[in-house]
Amino acid sequence: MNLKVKIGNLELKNPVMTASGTFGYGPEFEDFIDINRLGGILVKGTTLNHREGNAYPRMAETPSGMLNAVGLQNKGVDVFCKDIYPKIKHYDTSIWVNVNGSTIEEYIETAERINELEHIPAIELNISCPNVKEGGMAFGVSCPSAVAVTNAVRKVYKKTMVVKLSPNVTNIAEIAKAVEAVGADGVSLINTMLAMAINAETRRPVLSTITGGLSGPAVKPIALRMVWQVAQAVKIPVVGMGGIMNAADAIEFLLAGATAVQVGTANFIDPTVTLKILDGIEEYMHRHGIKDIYELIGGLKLN
Amino acid sequence: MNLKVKIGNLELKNPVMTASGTFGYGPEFEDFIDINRLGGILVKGTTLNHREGNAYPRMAETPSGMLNAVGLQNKGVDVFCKDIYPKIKHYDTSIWVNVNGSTIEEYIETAERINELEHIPAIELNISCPNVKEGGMAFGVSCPSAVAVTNAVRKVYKKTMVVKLSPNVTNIAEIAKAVEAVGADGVSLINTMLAMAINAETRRPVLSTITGGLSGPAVKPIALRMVWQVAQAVKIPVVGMGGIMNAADAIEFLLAGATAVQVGTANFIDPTVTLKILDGIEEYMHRHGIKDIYELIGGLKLN
Amino acid sequence: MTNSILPKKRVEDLSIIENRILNEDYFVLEVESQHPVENIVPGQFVEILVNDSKNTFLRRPISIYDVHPQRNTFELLIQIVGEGTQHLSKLTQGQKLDTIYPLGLGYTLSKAGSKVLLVGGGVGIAPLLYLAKKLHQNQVEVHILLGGRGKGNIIETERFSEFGKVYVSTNDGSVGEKGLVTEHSIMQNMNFDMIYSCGPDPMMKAVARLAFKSTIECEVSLENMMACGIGVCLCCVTPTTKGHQCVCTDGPVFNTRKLLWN
Amino acid sequence: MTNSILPKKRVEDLSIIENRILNEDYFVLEVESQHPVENIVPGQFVEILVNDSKNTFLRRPISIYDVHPQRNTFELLIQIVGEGTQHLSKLTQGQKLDTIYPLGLGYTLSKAGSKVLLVGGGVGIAPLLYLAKKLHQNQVEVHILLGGRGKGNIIETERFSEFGKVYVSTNDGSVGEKGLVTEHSIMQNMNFDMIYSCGPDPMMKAVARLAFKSTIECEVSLENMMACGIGVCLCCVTPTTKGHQCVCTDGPVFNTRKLLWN
Ligand SMILES: Cc1cc2nc3c(=O)[nH]c(=O)nc-3n(C[C@H](O)[C@H](O)[C@H](O)COP(=O)(O)OP(=O)(O)OC[C@H]3O[C@@H](n4cnc5c(N)ncnc54)[C@H](O)[C@@H]3O)c2cc1C
Ligand SMILES: Cc1cc2nc3c(=O)[nH]c(=O)nc-3n(C[C@H](O)[C@H](O)[C@H](O)COP(=O)(O)OP(=O)(O)OC[C@H]3O[C@@H](n4cnc5c(N)ncnc54)[C@H](O)[C@@H]3O)c2cc1C
Ligand SMILES: Cc1cc2nc3c(=O)[nH]c(=O)nc-3n(C[C@H](O)[C@H](O)[C@H](O)COP(=O)(O)O)c2cc1C
Ligand SMILES: Cc1cc2nc3c(=O)[nH]c(=O)nc-3n(C[C@H](O)[C@H](O)[C@H](O)COP(=O)(O)O)c2cc1C
Ligand code: FES
Ligand code: FES
Repeated sequence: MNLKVKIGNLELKNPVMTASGTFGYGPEFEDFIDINRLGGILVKGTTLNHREGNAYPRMAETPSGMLNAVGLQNKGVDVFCKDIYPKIKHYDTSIWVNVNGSTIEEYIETAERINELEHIPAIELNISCPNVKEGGMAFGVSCPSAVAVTNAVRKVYKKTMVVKLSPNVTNIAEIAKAVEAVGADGVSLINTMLAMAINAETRRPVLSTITGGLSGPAVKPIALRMVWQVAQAVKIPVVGMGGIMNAADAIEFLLAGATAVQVGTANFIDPTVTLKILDGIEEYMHRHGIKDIYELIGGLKLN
Repeated sequence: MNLKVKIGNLELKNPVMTASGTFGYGPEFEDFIDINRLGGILVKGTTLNHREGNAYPRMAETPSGMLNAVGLQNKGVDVFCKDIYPKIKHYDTSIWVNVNGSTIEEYIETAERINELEHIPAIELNISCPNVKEGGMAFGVSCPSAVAVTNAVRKVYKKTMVVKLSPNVTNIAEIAKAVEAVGADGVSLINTMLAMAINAETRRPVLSTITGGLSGPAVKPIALRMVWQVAQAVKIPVVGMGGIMNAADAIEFLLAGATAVQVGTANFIDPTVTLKILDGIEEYMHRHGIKDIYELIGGLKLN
Repeated sequence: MTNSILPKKRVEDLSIIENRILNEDYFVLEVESQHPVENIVPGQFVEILVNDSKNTFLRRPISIYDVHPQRNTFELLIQIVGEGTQHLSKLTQGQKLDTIYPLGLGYTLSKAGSKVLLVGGGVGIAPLLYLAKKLHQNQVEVHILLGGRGKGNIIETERFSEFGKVYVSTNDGSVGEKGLVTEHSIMQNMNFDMIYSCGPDPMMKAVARLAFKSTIECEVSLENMMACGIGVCLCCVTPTTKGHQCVCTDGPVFNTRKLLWN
Repeated sequence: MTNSILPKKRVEDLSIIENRILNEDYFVLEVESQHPVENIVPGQFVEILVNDSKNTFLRRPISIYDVHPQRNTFELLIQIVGEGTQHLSKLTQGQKLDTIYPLGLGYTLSKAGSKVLLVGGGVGIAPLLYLAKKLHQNQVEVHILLGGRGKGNIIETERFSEFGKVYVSTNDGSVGEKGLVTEHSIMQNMNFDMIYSCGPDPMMKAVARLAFKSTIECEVSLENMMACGIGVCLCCVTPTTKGHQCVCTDGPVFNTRKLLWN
């Protein structure tokens, strides 16, 4: 049974990855699972400089989902390279860094540093974070700005580069095509959806930032539609995510055209969920007599 | 205690309305509630000509929500005027017709017919239906086309005209401002979100139309954010909806800036829910010593 | 299909009187109402809210299996197929069932003296018991053919035999005649005035074809994905000679002449 | 705060041994583990998945109330405040509790011979019982002040009195001294080597201020909105002298010198 998938020049041992910002750097899950079984892990969103992130409260529970307004809290790319990378570089899985910036220059500089790390074969260029005042989602909601960042980072980053798209747009396929045209090796989607929670009793927003990003099963039907639309529109691989909680969900994304999937919020509910999803995909393939995962990818049957 | 709200020249006895396509024409609920207590009802989306709608299956259950792909099944405006209107015109509530079209001409003609009905004080111009091949959402996802329909219908429709906006856009506030500029008396939002469901076992889309519209509590945080953004951007009243299941949800929309709310999918779960919401709002106002509903509208407290 | 004045629809927290487990797949809930149930028509159904279940958002439609006006209760025969029915199977006496009922149009009752056949497949037998009872009360000669994949799917035959002659067929022949219901010997001699059916679509279509050939009227009860159950969402449509109709309010019982089944 | 090697975190379906209802607001669940529990540190907590509840998507963090290594169980003291805790209150012996544990850093245990004060408010007394037990085992002189709004919020005093001297204060004076915990007579003579606290934020801040004035070390256990409980979502942060730290992994117990309180 073949579970291997290719994204750019990169081969993943299977299509099950973790989503950035929901898996820390990996060590946090060592008590729960064998990380080396994963297809890949995305480390927490990384910026050029240290960021404290937004003020508390940063989280709200919503029907079948949650809002977050973390705001890319991280210690900056140098601390990542110096202190964190050495602790995770031995993992026998594909470790991608989720790269962020307030300006194109910051994206470039961060990507350049990551480019030097031998055991990081790919970056995910995050042009879709809804929780920062500057940069972030602003880059991801129009073609010209998405192209500008992608193009600039493509010039300095030599390995596999996947661009993470924002769902908060009228036409996500158009933006996917635009970044494909300037050298993205793949696109990943969806990031969180801009949303809001209010406490009726206190008459205040629940989050310190008023709005935040919605994730979890609530967004799955929207994510699946977007992955389907984008997969029709581009030739590069699509990495699908948004509300994946179990193997059936993951298979739905594969059928819609995703070459790999990322599991995000589900890690909070069950830190062992990624391996259950991997096992579930294998069991499904076995049950349906599927020899190669590529039979599932884009395998949606239409009459 | 004042519960009356104004939209255009129209006064509603309270801010609790029903959402189009989820309440039939009203008589379907006579066994369950006293319709005359409602602030208003929106009848099923109406077109110039009879429409059979999309093929079965048209529905999928999703986490905290549902997809529909009804596709504006209705008997056409003439049957509405001749057969349905006489049965509902006596209701002591504000009856609005949700007007749809594949072309601007169809919108105009439909609105002209409705304009003649004495007991219909308002229309909701639906430029956001995601479930029809022509027209529908296509009008609602760009400013020029939204302006074109609104402008054209404004010329022939003399009573209160509210434009129903699509959430499937990058910047909903911009579209709200555009239709405000050409004479909309209010905007209502959100219509359903374009989404998709796949049956992993059969490897087929669940809906005959592949994609459909997501509604229910799953979309509430997104709807609330959009109502908040639009209420900041326009001076005309905003009618808020999307996943309202109870009085607390409705109050959240009022706080975010909605002058009235519409209850949709919740009617399927509990056909008496609208009156529970109305009672709940009154109870809340009593408990918080609020004399006028306008103290709640846009009353979100920010530090 | 019936045109008699239908009882008022209501939302009510019904009390569970009993949960009778038939086997690992089927159970019968008997629920008590605060309102008269005697006007419920065979073929009508209820919409149940499954509380305390994470993944059931919409209500679940279930046929009314039998009605007991004396103790003001009715029964529901349910097959466990997913999370909703799984949760319902765990309910116990004294718990409440949040229910909208009675919904839909039921079967047309044949006249006294006529001879009819009821064909049920799997859990599709559910709406047929109360129908058999009412027909029997009306002096109709009732024949009942119950089909299923195997022995485990043939349930409640004793209940049916109170109201008519019961025949059984299973795909694997583990009980009754072996084969499809349409291959059963009773179907070879079609001297009925009316056929009523409920079960999987292919079965009902085959039964309808046989009925059509013998120019016997045939009513079937359809199962569609429903969101509201009260005719307002327009999700549960089926194509008919009059265009799309709602299974929940124009049905679930349809005369097969009206359906676009060949 | 403790630096001892922490037990491994795990996800486990724990068996409920007992659900002891204290009154309409509080209950104690005792759960049995398949793995050794003796290394759990006072102040650590668990994350519980509330099954069969429509509106609880995330797990619920609950402190570990007491640990019984002999029978390999631990207890949770829970206050009913919303849908999640409401559902948990209905669990019964033999049911399972899907739990991630043990989580977070616990309290620093004082040295033998020292004299300490534990101040708990409301359900904030939860992490203090196991702390009192461990301190008592370590030959520490333990004084425990339990505060609450009224009589109904003062619970489990007998359990605490096994491990130290118990004082009570209530806002309405219905039991113990009347007033805030910081107004209690024991707080007027601050001859303690260490103060441990858990309860509502304003209470802990007031306690911390008193401790600070008397230059006594003070550790508090914070309650923040948590999504993951394992340090990866970065939602549960609190501002500290070292910037934003996670309550779930850098705490929940913090030395108040580290917190940016006053
Ligand atoms: C008018 C009507 C009367 C019915 N009467 C009965 C009855 O008396 N006894 C009984 O056991 N069942 C009856 N059903 C079917 C019953 O509604 C479904 O089995 C039930 O909704 C499944 O819920 P679940 O949560 O257990 O399964 P889910 O997890 O929702 O689904 C499990 C499987 O069942 C299918 N399913 C779900 N809902 C429906 C539906 N509405 N119609 C058809 N298939 C569905 C799904 O596609 C899926 O394959 C009736 C359906 C209708 C429309
Ligand atoms: C480290 C830690 C340890 C805790 N230990 C205990 C304990 O031992 N016993 C106990 O009864 N409770 C404890 N809590 C609080 C407990 O987690 C919440 O009361 C519970 O999550 C509420 O769930 P619910 O579904 O019943 O209420 P919800 O319906 O979710 O909320 C009801 C109310 O509680 C508030 N709330 C919800 N979650 C939290 C939270 N994580 N922190 C603070 N307030 C919250 C909400 O804002 C709301 O006002 C602890 C919290 C933390 C962070
Ligand atoms: C708490 C939290 C933090 C996140 N941080 C990041 C981030 O740093 N970078 C990023 O690209 N996406 C981030 N995301 C988005 C996820 O990677 C993912 O796109 C999204 O949550 C949808 O997937 P899910 O529904 O499976 O969680 C974050 C999501 C959550 C819930
Ligand atoms: C079954 C169904 C049919 C609908 N039909 C219409 C329609 O005809 N016209 C329209 O403007 N909106 C229609 N809607 C959208 C609703 O009016 C509403 O905008 C949306 O469902 C969000 O609200 P809710 O989450 O409360 O349902 C329909 C929604 C559903 C679920
Ligand atoms: S289920 Fe809504 S119309 Fe039939
Ligand atoms: S709750 Fe996720 S980091 Fe603390």
